[in-house]
Amino acid sequence: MTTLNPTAPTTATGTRRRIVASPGGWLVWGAVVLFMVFLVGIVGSVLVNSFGTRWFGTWLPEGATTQWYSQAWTDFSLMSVIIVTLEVAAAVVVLSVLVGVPASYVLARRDFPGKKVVYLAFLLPIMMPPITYGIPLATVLYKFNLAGNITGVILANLVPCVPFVILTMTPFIEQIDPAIERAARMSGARTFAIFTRILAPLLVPGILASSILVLVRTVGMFELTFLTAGPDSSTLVVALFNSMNAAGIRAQQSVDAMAVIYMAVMMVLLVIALRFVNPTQLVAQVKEEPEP
Amino acid sequence: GGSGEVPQKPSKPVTLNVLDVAGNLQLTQGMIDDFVKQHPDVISRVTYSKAPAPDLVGKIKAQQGAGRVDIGLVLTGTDGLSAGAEQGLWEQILPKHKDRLSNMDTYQEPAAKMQELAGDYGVEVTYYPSGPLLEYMPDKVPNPPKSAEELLAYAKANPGKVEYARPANSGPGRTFLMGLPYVLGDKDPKDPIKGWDKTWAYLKELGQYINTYQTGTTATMKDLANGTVNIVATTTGWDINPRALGTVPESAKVSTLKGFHWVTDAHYAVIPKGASADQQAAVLQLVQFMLTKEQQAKAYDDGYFYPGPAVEGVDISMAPKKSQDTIAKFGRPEYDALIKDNPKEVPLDNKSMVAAFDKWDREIGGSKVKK
Amino acid sequence: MSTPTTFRELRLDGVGRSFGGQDALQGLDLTIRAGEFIALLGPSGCGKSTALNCLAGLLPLTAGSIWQDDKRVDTLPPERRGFGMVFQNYALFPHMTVRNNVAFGLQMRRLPKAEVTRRTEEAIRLVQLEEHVGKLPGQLSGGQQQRVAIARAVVLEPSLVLMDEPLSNLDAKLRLEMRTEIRRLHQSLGLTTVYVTHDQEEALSMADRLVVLRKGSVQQVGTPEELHNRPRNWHVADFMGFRNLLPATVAEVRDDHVVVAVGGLRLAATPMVPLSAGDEVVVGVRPEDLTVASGGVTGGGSPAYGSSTGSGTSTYAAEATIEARVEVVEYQGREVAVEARTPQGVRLHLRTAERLAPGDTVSLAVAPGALLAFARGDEALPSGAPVLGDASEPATSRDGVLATTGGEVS
Amino acid sequence: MSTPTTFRELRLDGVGRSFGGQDALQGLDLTIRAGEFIALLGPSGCGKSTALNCLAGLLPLTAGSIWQDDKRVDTLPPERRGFGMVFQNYALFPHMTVRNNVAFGLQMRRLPKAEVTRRTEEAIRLVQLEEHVGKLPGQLSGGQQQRVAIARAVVLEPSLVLMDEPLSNLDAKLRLEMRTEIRRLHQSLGLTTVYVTHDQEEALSMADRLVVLRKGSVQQVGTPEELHNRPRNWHVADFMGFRNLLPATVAEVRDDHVVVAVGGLRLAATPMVPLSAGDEVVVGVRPEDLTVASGGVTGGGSPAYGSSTGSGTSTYAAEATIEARVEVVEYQGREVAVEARTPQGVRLHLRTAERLAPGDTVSLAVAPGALLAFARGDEALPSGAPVLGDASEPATSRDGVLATTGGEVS
Amino acid sequence: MTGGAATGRAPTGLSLRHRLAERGVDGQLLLLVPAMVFVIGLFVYPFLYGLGLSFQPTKGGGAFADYQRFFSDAFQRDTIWKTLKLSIPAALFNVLASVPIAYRMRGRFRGKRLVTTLLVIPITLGTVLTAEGLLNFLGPAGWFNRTLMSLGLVDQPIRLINNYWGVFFSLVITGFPFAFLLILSYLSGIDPSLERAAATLGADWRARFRRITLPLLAPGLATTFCLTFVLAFSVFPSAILVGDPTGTTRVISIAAYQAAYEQYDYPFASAIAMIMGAVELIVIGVVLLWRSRFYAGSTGGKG
Ligand SMILES: Nc1ncnc2c1ncn2[C@@H]1O[C@H](COP(=O)(O)OP(=O)(O)OP(=O)(O)O)[C@@H](O)[C@H]1O
Ligand SMILES: Nc1ncnc2c1ncn2[C@@H]1O[C@H](COP(=O)(O)OP(=O)(O)OP(=O)(O)O)[C@@H](O)[C@H]1O
Ligand SMILES: NCCCCNCCCN
Ligand SMILES: [Mg+2]
Ligand SMILES: [Mg+2]
Repeated sequence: MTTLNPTAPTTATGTRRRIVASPGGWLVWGAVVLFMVFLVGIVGSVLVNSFGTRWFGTWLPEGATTQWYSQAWTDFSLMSVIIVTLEVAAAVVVLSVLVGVPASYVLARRDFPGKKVVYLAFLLPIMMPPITYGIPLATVLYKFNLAGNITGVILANLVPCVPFVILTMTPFIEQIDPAIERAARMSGARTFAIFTRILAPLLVPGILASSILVLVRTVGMFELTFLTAGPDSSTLVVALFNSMNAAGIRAQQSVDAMAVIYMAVMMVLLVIALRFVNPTQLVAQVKEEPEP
Repeated sequence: GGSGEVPQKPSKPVTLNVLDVAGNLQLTQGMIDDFVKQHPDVISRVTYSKAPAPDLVGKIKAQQGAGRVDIGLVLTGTDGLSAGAEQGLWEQILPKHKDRLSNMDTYQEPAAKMQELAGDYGVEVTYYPSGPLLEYMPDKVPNPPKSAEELLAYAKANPGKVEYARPANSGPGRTFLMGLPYVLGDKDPKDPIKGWDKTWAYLKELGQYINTYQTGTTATMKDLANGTVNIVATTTGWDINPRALGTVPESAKVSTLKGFHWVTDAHYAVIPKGASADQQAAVLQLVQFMLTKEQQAKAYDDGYFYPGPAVEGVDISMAPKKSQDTIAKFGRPEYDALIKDNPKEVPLDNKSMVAAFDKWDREIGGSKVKK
Repeated sequence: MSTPTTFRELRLDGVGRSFGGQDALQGLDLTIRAGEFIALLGPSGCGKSTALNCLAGLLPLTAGSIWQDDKRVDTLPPERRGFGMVFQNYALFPHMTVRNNVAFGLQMRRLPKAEVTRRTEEAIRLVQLEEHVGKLPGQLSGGQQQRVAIARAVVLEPSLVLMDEPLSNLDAKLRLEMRTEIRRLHQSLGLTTVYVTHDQEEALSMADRLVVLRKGSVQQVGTPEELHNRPRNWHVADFMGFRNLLPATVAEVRDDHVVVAVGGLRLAATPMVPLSAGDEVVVGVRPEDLTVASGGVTGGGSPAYGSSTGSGTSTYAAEATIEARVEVVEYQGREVAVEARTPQGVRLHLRTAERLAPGDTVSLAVAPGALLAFARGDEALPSGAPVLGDASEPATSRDGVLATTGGEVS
Repeated sequence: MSTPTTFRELRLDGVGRSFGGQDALQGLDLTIRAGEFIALLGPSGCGKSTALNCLAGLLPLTAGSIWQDDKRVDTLPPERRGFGMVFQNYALFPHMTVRNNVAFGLQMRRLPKAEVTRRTEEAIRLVQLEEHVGKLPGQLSGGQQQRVAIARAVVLEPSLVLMDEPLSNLDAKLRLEMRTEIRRLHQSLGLTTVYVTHDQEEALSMADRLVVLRKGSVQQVGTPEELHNRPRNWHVADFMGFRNLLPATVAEVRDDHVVVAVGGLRLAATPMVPLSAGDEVVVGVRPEDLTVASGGVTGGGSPAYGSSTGSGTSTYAAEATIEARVEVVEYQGREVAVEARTPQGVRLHLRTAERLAPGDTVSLAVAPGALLAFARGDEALPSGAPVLGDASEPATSRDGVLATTGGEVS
Repeated sequence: MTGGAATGRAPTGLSLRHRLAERGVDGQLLLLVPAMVFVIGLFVYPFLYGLGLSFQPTKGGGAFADYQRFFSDAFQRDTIWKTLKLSIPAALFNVLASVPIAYRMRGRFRGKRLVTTLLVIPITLGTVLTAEGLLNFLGPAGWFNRTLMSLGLVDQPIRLINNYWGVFFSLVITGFPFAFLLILSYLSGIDPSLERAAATLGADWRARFRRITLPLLAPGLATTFCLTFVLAFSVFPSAILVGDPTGTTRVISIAAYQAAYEQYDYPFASAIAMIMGAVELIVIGVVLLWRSRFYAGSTGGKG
């Protein structure tokens, strides 16, 4: 790709142009900056409030305190909740990628009778709101003694997440030249090796994108988690929703503190995800820079 | 299965999972912890979960459908109680175990009425007279409305400055709704469909000057605090507690409308069907314990359910020191008289309440949208 | 699976492949003996790559079967066949360095690390890419990529290696060197090789047997000599370098040759099929078999060209000369490629070391035995093929770029 | 932008491009006159594609500049230069049919629909893909894809057309036809063409001037004749088909030639640079310039080969014959390629129409003036290049595949 | 298909294999099994249960009574339009805004990682923080309105929350990073040499984008749109928290929620959810139909 190359400083004008310069470029970057300003405003105001004593119609709160955090921490025994959240998120991400990617491979590469039906079967769990199937799903899981603990939470979350991976990965795999797999087969690679040695590295940007989104969905999934969680297997979002929705009066700041904790956990997970899968891969491109 | 004979005492100490859908633990967790401390032979360990009331039903249903109920005690308001009862989720405690719950005889009079509402499924553990009250910022509203008419006039003069939350999602909202028929002198305050003509007409007119119906009391309190609105509907608990928490300025004041009746509220302990006999035995002992005067005093809390105790003769002086301090600072001396001098009514039964909410949603809440 | 399966012979039995109803390959029968070097040859789009892909197992057959000795293999997945392949478009692993691309197959066979390294290095040396081992395919030139593809396939020393135009992007010098290497590998490792090429010379020089395809069907299978000297039909001849192809009629059948009438001339031709007088045929002669009998005659004019109507002798050395005027001369180093036109408008292609210039008039002779006669068949002469200027000849005319003439029988 | 910008000349001024510090191309100075046909020639990886990409504007330069008459163009984006390009890897639009791929550029110029259709069809006819207009690139054979790439570039009739090995995947016949078409287009439209090829013959026959690159640097620029007859150094010679290259020492300097000592022989050679006695040189001769003086002598033995030490005459026709034994014979149709070895172990490559067989002994002569002498330079003879068997000669030995010998001066 | 001659030669079992091969049936399809097990085992049964429930109305009146009830009641029926009015513009906005930004961020440039990370950050916020933040920041007393007022741009706080726009903003904040991440990754899969080829054919960036990148991106765009649309369509917490849940943002999930959790009418709630699914399916169907008109396949290498 004609992009900035550190060794091409002199006349590489054709490339810089793409990053800024054109009016379109300014517009795009302007929009990005606006988005950022909103973001800072939104996150900042919650952050400030969560550390404020009381804040009525002024620029900043009257005083600062960390009591809301300590209160939330003990009220919802957040330590164990966070550990459960991390476990659930990791398990769901790994399992849904392991199960989903092979299926999307087949959907991307193969034409077979009944493909449309299979595709629909994968679409439905994403589309249907959890209230339609949440309760019977939890019932099934309880019946097999799989709910009321962390297993149930993981299994229930896989229901929308596996199809999610499939739907996002299918177009991604379609873009990859099948001749490369053929070459690998000719080198004696079985399907498994093709997945691990050839496809996986090429699919990294796609897998990373969809893992992050699965992670977000899982950490943010209230209904299915609530329905299948036992007293020791609730996740952060359940605590957060409860702090906000469950009856009782809680200080706004306390809810904000919970929300900040939630965000912090998510960010840590995001950072771990980017660490775990080589971080440069998120921005590195599958087909970057092939010289003609 | 829990349908067998319930022993006096569990054969061995049980682990009790408590699910709170009413915010009741804020008042009663101390009582439960005390019980466990004193009776380790009955309850060895407690876990607490909290959930929004509506989600409770699904959760219990799923567990009962699979025949594996792991929740031993549910703490709920009237809505969860009757919804669960309709769905057949609760173990019938009364009159079967009335003998083990002798402290129920000590309910104060209006609390006893609330217990009647519970039928045979729940045992009332806390009670408060609730509202309807109006809360306002004295610097913005020097002359608060004293009657329904004045309130309407104020709203008309200051459009967007009066607010109450969607009744289905808000205690103050629903108390305001259920209290209006008494204030306006409607035909049958217990029949929202046929007997509330004046109420509905009034709300419709008031609605013209209301910008948004928030889904939740917290949001209305915030609006009051940051000056978006000047007057919101409230209850005793929603008046004291948020000011104590600092989400509403201390200086806020409350007023009442001429001719108002309290519409009371309470929390109940219920046992889900399918809880084991041992668990039931433990819960019965626990609830009996919670209804002692000494424990009930803890219900004063930080004014969240002011006053809170369901039983007779529990004075603020019996409450923990922290409660006493908070009430001294944020409580209002005038409440004693208000509670004493105004009639107390039980809220609508669940069916009527749902019908009232539905009518409100369609005709009041949704009225701004053209059909 | 560390040692490749060996076999005595590989038999293709009516192998066919169609795409959406159109046959890209049909009824391919071929027996490949172990150690043989087979070249698949044919015009662009004739099904060479398709045949290779079918053999490799990358395209499911839509007809026929493939047998390795007595074992049916066309139902096996590619990785279980143990063949190696060089892809026409390389299909290198874009995320692996040259070294890892080459080592991949060895790693798949779980060979010891040291052996993987040794053999990888050897293969990379073979294709002269030592300097580039650490580069990604995207950082290589076209020819370098092609060499990686070759190294990746041969490093496995597979029982059968399939190569799809493996040298097409290399320069002549490197191509010669790689040819030698491939031959050497073929011989020293006893690799059975199926080699697709568009280059006749390459095919002739490397292969034990050639398979000429056309529109998905086999035209001829034979040794290089057979194909070069005795193409079975004019399509094969066309492809084997008979640039001068023209419709003719059999005038006479002699002992070991026929006399054909072509564009008003009578010429002696070697029949490639049994012919009888009156048959419509196509005759062909290579440019290099048209020799310049007399040096260039500078200056134009249109001299009547000599035409002796000799007969009766069974030898038919091209005694007659055909006069033609040079129109286009292309420099090709030692020789020039010449396009000349007879007074009747027949265009001829020839190659000669003589320094001709456009406008020169030359006398041409057909080398003895070099004119071959083929059955005409239904099809028009190929587009771009020589067309007789004579209006009486039924042939499609395309811009009149190419045309041919003949000499006459002595 | 409907008409392509025309220009009088295009000047490359010290153009260079490096990848991560390594120069893929350096100091390219070249002036291309309008209407000229330039061929870029050189071994794989020498920077041909890089040069083309720099010209097209697809790779930013890291040194130098490009001028179109007086306008600097190397700062313009590719779409503003109005050049056409055939990519080595085709880069066809995978989602467009053949027709749409070809029409794309015309549509970009907002030509009227009818004209787009007409010119598209014409271009498709030109590359003989009429039957495949509706297919997607993924459904085409390699050669068909390549032809689409050609059609897509030439349909625009751009002021400068850049072609990167456009014929590498076509068979000889089609390649010849396409060559003619490209020449024809070049002439009829007056297209200026820069053509990358690995095929010397193609370059010689098509181009007005050749540019030979090696390791990113220009070795020689000149007409086909100049390059063919007078390569400037042995690298160019090596690339231009002098397969027999061997180290030698200048023994004597004569009027128009030098006498070199090589492997114990004394031979007359044409100096390509000024030489004086004692200089270390490389001498080269093409396989086809080694002629077989006597027919094959069956049976072995190692006869002492004749070596006349004549002197004093200024003509040096190869009177001396070199005897050698045939080792490898490759069939190539009309001729065979032969590897032979002298008794001293010097290997020689030759081409001959004679039917030799391994084991035959032949007498070889060097065609007059065909032995060229070059400055040795620092570099070892290219890997794979001929190596003298004589141990006294300092040359890298690679498997001893190739070796050369010389005759002697009469 | 198998020609007559070949069929004659090969035993019938073989030709069946040939036919299956041409239709694409072979062992590789087994890769679908684990995913199918999940979907069938954990989704299909519960879903069918819910579907069955929707045909057993609490109040009687025939299998379709709850569906009739929904469509005959404007209060309920209108939720479809309200939801579509929110979700389609929001999903479109998220996808359309992501495309130019991602397009500009394809290549390598300094700071790309930072910008990407910043753009993706909102994904970590969660609906609650977003809602709280919007309320705090855009509320009448929030920093945004305070800034506008102290700059003298307005003299009354502008209402950006507790209405349609509040929900829309929240859908953008949570949906944009999601769409951006997906589109950036799809875009990165397209072979850049195609764009270069187009450039030499005289296509400026606009034409390159429209004719080359966009069509190749189409499958990814369709998927991204569908997923963001589905998320936006089932918008729930933010419709309540920052919207006007009794009025303009009374979306269909609120209707379902109220039926299930306030009126405890599970059959009616199921019916509403099924209608919800059907509406989504229609929209997705239209999008996929659009997608099927585009090329889907490899964008690499030769050809
Ligand atoms: N992106 C890159 N990074 C590093 N090296 C590169 C890159 N692109 C090309 N090169 C190197 O630059 C040199 C010249 O490459 P180029 O593609 O110009 O060769 P070429 O002459 O076209 O060869 P061929 O005939 O094999 O196509 C090669 O050695 C190649 O490995
Ligand atoms: N997937 C496909 N769909 C439709 N037609 C196809 C497909 N693949 C190949 N074809 C057609 O089948 C024929 C044979 O293709 P093949 O690739 O085998 O040719 P080839 O002999 O290798 O040609 P080349 O020398 O040009 O590479 C061609 O006409 C091609 O267009
Ligand atoms: N008030 C509790 C929030 C629970 C969310 N459930 C929403 C279900 C509708 N999709
Ligand atoms: Mg091919
Ligand atoms: Mg190249």
